[in-house]
Amino acid sequence: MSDDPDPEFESVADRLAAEALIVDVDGFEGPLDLLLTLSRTQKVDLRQISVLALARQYLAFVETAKALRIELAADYLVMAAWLAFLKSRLLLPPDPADEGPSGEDLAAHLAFQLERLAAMRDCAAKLMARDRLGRDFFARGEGEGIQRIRTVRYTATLLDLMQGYARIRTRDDFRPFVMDRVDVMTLEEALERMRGLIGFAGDWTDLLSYLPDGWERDPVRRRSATASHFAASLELAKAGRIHIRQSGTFEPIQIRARGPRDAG
Amino acid sequence: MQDDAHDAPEADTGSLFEAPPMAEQERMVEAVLFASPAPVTVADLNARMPHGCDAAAAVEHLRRRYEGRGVNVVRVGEAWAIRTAPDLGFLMQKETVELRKLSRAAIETLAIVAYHQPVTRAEIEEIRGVSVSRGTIDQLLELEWIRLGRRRMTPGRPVTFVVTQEFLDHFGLESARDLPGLKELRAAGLLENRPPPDDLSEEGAEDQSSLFDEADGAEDSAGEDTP
Amino acid sequence: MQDDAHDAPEADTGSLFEAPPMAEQERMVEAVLFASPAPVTVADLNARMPHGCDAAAAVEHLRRRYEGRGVNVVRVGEAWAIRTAPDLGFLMQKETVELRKLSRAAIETLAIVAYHQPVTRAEIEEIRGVSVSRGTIDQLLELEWIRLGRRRMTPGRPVTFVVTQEFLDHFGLESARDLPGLKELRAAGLLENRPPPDDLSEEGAEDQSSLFDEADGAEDSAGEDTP
Repeated sequence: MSDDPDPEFESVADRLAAEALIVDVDGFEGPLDLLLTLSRTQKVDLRQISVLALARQYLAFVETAKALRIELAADYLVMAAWLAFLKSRLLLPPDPADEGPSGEDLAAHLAFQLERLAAMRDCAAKLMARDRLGRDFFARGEGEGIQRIRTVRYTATLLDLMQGYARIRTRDDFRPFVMDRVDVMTLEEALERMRGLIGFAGDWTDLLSYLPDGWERDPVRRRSATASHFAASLELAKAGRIHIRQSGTFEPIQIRARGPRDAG
Repeated sequence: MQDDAHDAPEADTGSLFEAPPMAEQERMVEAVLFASPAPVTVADLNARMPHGCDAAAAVEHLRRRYEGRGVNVVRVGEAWAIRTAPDLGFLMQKETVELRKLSRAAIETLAIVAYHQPVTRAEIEEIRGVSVSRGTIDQLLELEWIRLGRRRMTPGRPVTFVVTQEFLDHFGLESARDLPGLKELRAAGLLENRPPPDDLSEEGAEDQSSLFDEADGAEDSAGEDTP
Repeated sequence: MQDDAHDAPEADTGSLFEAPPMAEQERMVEAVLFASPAPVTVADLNARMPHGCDAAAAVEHLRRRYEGRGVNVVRVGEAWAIRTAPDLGFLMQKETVELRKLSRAAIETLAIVAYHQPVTRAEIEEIRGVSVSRGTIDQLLELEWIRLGRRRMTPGRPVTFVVTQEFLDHFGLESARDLPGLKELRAAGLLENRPPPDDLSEEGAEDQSSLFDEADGAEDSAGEDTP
């Protein structure tokens, strides 16, 4: 093919241009892209392009690549084979026996593809050059604005805040948790009491006798005080301060201070 | 429109409660559009506003009110949004987000989806003359600029791609029909899916007529009948 | 104001370039307030706008323009923002992604910071009567409702906490001084319990007066002289 008389491709400048393209072969997005770039050298509207000349340019490109021992991807070679076929169709008189499409039809389709690709490329550039969101024009900056406003209005959070503050500031006036706990005796309180009392108890004594005055009659207070004293006596037994015993289920629980005589 | 009936309220016995006056409806639309970073559809506006409101009319009033102002009411597909006027972008260096650099393949693929939608992967490859890598499509899907449309009713039932509302919003387009140069391209026959002459399948020729008819409805009703 | 001089431009030889007309400055302020993720101060507006602009005047024009509209230009601390008109809050209901209810401990801690700022952790614990968990403080810091103030000039140099502009913004307050005092809370029936009749101490009253003296200076000159 290189011996084709090719007036469009004779000049040294064109050959140099082709070699420059070769060097940039990785920069092409496939054979169609390369063809589109080659077609620009014709300096005509894509509608008037000479597909035959383009086919020659492409084939010369592939030849140069071979001469420079540059590996071309398979689709470039497939395109080269197809263009060689197209070139022969365009150059030879049509064979009436051939059922396939004419060389002109094939050439027209290739021209259409190139024009369409060029158009899409042009559109892509126009698209990217448009005013763009986040660069030229902007959306509402405060994405959470809605949520914030709603939170204020519907969870009445400012009210919560004021109530919260009111609660704290008035707590000292009423000491509400002291009021709440008036009928509760804690383990710590019971333990504190029993530690002081246990030294006086040399013999077995009913645990219930340790309940403080005023806690024996009211059932609620009695229950709380009994529970805390029982828990406290277990603590003291664990600490080795007392002995604890019960003669049977539901029998009184008795405790006794542990003294030196228990050593054995 | 609701305010046409304001001097004959007795005649309007259809609804139990009077719809708010149009000026009030306009305020409501204004509040909602201002509060939402993303575009809001007319349907969504109507659903939020009191019964009997006409959000479409209120939006139109509002759009006119904001003409020439620092922010504008813009249409994005079937939805509406408030956006700063493009000529004031220079004030906004602080808000500017770094736009992700797209590869040439991605940019071209995006343009092809926008102008040819709904379009199959094979068609994208046919137009570009090169295979489309998985990564390119993934990147555009991830940006939410394209999404899957209906399957093509051809052998293999290939998926198609269409552009999204985010795409329209990002590029300041009211609809896919407002893409630059679309009319010229169509007139020049460059949006046709013309099959190569040696390809004797009937596939291509029949779907090109439906190209933009489908695309029109694609934004909001895409693919609900796709199994 | 810049536009007062519009009929005598020769007289204004001070600046090389004419400042944009006030209508244009108003557009600029509108766009910036809309697009900014947080309220913008007049100083910041002036810094962004072309030389010779008068942002304060433009904001004032804009504020008046939005009076009675669906959104208003409101002052938040030292800054300005566009906010939904309070009567239209009901439209925003559906926007809410997640409503997080603050724990009682967090609300009380926040209230103490708001009323007593700048306040140390030890003081918060003293006022609440219980210890304040690290998590509670962290949560409030993360919400950006409180932030660290200056260190107290006392042994150990403890950090203090003050409320942020986001806090004011969220609770719709112009300043922490807008928080109602104890008397007002009581008058509004927010104090469920009546104080015991024997508690006629002046404590409450004096407490309250000092309360707001403290709060006054808190925003910008937090706590350097408070032992």
